[in-house]
Amino acid sequence: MKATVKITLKHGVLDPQGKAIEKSLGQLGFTGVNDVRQGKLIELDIDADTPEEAEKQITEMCEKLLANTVIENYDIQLNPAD
Amino acid sequence: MKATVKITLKHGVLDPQGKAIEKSLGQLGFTGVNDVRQGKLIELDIDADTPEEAEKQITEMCEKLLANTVIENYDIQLNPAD
Amino acid sequence: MSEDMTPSETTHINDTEITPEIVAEHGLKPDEYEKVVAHMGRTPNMTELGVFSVMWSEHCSYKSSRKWLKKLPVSGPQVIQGPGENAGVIDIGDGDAAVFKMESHNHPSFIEPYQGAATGVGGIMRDVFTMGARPVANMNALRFGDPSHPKTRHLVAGVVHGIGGYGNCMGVPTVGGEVNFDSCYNGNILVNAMCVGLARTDKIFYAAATGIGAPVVYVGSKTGRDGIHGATMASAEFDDASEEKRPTVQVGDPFTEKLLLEACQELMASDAIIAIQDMGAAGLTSSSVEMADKGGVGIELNLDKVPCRETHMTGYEMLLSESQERMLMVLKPGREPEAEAIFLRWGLDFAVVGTLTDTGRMVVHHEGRMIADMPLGPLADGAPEYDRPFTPTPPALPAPQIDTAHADETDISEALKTLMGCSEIASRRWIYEQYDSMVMGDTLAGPGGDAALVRVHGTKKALAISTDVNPRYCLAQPIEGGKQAVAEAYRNISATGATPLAITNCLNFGNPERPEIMGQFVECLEGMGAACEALDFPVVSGNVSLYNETNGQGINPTPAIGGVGLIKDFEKAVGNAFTQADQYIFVLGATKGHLGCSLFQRFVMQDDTIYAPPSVDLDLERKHGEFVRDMIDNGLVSAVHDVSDGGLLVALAEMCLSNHIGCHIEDD
Amino acid sequence: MQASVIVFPGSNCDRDVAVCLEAATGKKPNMVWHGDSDLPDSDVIVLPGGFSYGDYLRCGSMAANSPIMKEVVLKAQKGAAVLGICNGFQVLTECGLLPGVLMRNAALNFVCRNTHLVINNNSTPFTGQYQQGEEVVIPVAHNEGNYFADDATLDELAGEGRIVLSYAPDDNPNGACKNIAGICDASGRVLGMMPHPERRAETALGGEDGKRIFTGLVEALS
Repeated sequence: MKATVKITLKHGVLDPQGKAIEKSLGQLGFTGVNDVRQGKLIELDIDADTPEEAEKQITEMCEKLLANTVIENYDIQLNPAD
Repeated sequence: MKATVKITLKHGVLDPQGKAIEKSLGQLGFTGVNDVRQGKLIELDIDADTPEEAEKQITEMCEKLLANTVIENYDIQLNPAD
Repeated sequence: MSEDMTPSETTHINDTEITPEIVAEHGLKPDEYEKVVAHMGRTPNMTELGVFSVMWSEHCSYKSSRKWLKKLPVSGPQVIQGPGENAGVIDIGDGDAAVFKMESHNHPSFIEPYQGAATGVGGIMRDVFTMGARPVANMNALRFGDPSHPKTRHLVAGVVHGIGGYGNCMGVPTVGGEVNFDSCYNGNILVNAMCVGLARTDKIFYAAATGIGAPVVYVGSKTGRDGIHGATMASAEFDDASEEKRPTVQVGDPFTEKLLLEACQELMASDAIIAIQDMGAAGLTSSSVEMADKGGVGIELNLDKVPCRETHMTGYEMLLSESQERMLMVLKPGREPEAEAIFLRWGLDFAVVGTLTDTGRMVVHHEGRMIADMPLGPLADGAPEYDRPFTPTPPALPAPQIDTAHADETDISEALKTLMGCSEIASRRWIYEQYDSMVMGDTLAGPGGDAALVRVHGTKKALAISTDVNPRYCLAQPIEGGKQAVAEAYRNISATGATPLAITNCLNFGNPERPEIMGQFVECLEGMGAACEALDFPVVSGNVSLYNETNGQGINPTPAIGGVGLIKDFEKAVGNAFTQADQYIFVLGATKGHLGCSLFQRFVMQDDTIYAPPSVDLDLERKHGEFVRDMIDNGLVSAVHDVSDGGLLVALAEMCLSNHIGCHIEDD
Repeated sequence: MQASVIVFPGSNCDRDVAVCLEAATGKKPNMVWHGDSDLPDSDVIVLPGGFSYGDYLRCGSMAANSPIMKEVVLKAQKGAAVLGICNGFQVLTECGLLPGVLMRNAALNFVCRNTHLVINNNSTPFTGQYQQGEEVVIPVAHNEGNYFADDATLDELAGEGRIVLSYAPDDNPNGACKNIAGICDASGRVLGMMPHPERRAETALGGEDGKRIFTGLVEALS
């Protein structure tokens, strides 16, 4: 089963990458762009019988490794079809 | 208008990060996980009159800066509501 | 390789009919293809054609340059191994050896600057540690287009991040290099990476595979479709269509290479290895052909055993893939388990993929079918050796004398400000501070000096390393330009007090099929050879990169030289900055006010005409080098700086700036 | 004094720090592989600089989960001193021995240069041989040294004098909050610092300001 984990910085946490991207977009002439935030996207394939089982396992993966829960939120999306 | 850009490596392009994460998950006891791929997620707010205008501008941003079109694909999602 | 090549279940790639278009797409000229058929005694199948195309590519066979490379001096008492192996080896005393080479990754870096530069650094480090050496210093020589060209900023950022990203992660200090900007590189940047390693003279590993029946072992990362036709692309001219090329650029993984380095060093401590070679351009093909041919044996490969990262890879793709961080080894029979344990501990793939045979042929099996059977000799050395027509560069006009009688102080200070701010002299701190120049704790003099100084760990010895060339001199007068490049490396190393020992090089030129370009190559080599001879500074390794040309416009001839020297007691070494006030300043050598090809002419006089560069007196270079080294050895001087780009005034300014110590100059 | 150095796959400053420890203690430190689960008794455990696991995902994230780290946390709780340098500091924040996180440098570039630091607390086992408020020069070399923590944590660190080292105000190489270069835990026996003292412990390499971290440890723990 395919799954996608979106990892984004919590509100209020410093985002150097987002700030730098916003600045360079401005320099390239893209006005009217703000609140640029950069996060991580992790796609994986997991052997799990049911979506619930997959969700449980991936949640544990996020808590243990994929996300630094002090500063990051994570959101799990399952695509049980493929 | 809020928008999210998903940037992922093109099929077949080596993903050293994904490879290392997959191995580490294995060592943590998460068996049955494969094809781990890490990509980027860029969220931004753009002043544009219409979704089409926003899409056009963001596409240009991806071509010029946000994505390395030699080895990366990008996918733009607009949330016109907020 | 176009899409329709991937086989469906029924047809095998070898069933493809070989048409002139397919031969051309493989970069082989019709007459070259005839030679292949002659050597094979039959029409080659698709896989065999692919193998011949990479082995006979300009990059691997040096077919346009071999005839002239043979003329370079390659021997001397200090030389343990000259050109022909993965890297050159020189003796630095007490059973220590310095192992070094320079390699170009020009074309991949133009298409994808980060990965192109990163894999260039990764590849050159593998060339060094495959010889049994631990890499201790990296340098790079970069040439970009005009600063105002739209692509330059993006290319500079990508290349610098790539070099730093790979080198820093590997934990090998990047201790120096050079960066130039010139419009001739607008469509063809140059990324030359140099690596220096240290080994024991009794523990050098070579590529010659011997021992019929010995196992051929694949170690490192898995194989993917990266960089297929990278070898032929390396020498393919660029046209505007190159932007749409499938992502054939190889992607580097420095973390895996660090594991590969440590695993190889661990195995090399035992005597299990007969031969070893890194999989560089043309990957599995070039390593297996060269190892077997050098050992005078045959080789049989079973591609089913090759660890693959992608599915349904054809034998053709596996043989030509340039996936990074992979090595090929021949082990003593029976030592496989011991070796496998080491590589598994470091989390790396290990697979026996074949054996040595006595047939003198390369035989390849895949999915139960023999897909290639070729004679090794012609593959390794059968590429035609071209004696391409060349026209010497006509002598350049002498630079017109300028009216200096009325130059007053303001002209001089304004000229100095212009030069110090020009793209060729302005501080490179913003670049080299992105490289870790201090890791391994032996960097005595890092970026910014005439030559970098890296201590031989645990000893009083230190290696001096420098990269040099002035492409405009080579454009104006290739013979003098070639001499000057070697002489400048000799001067920069001597300026630290070290004795110059040997050089490597990256010979970056345009299209050799144009007589005037071939003329530049022949004459630059003539100049280099004369300087190497006169200065006892032989060539021990190197690389040739031709076809650096876009839409018919070639680059300036750029024979980049990488020099290595040794100082026996690093406490005596000096830098190029004034250290204290109240000392006298001497200029060694006559100042003749030569402005041809000078930065003064280019930036102050805004005149780009190619006038004759200053001529090089090799005997005088040698005398000055010996004199300066003696002065330093006797502790009589506190700072020495080579006078080169920008001339005397810039040299003095640079000596003042580092420690904020001024100087008073009188012109008698 | 017996020291141990933890070697992760991708660490590359382990030998450099071992050279300094041997010079200060007169004994070779134990070089402990990350995969081992037994860690010999040590007065100080050093997590060296480098790119553990290639710095992939987050610097130190995977190293923090390796078997040996459970042992390091246990030994720290039993009073062993722990020094995390650069990547080592990142590992200490990832495994919870130290608060906060090391983000990407503000200028998004790797930076390798000397920095001017101020010793704010000379009563830890690491900084005993420095003067309070002394300014020293120690090089940095990193891509993610931009220390961040929420305001409450920052106030706590400042209030308890746990911001052991900070960059001189005009010499912050990465944008770290409060110019933080190095912090310790509540006991003062676990120190994480981005600058590399092992690279400034020899006049031949430019100076000895970093040496007193190691000699200070010997004095405090022998």
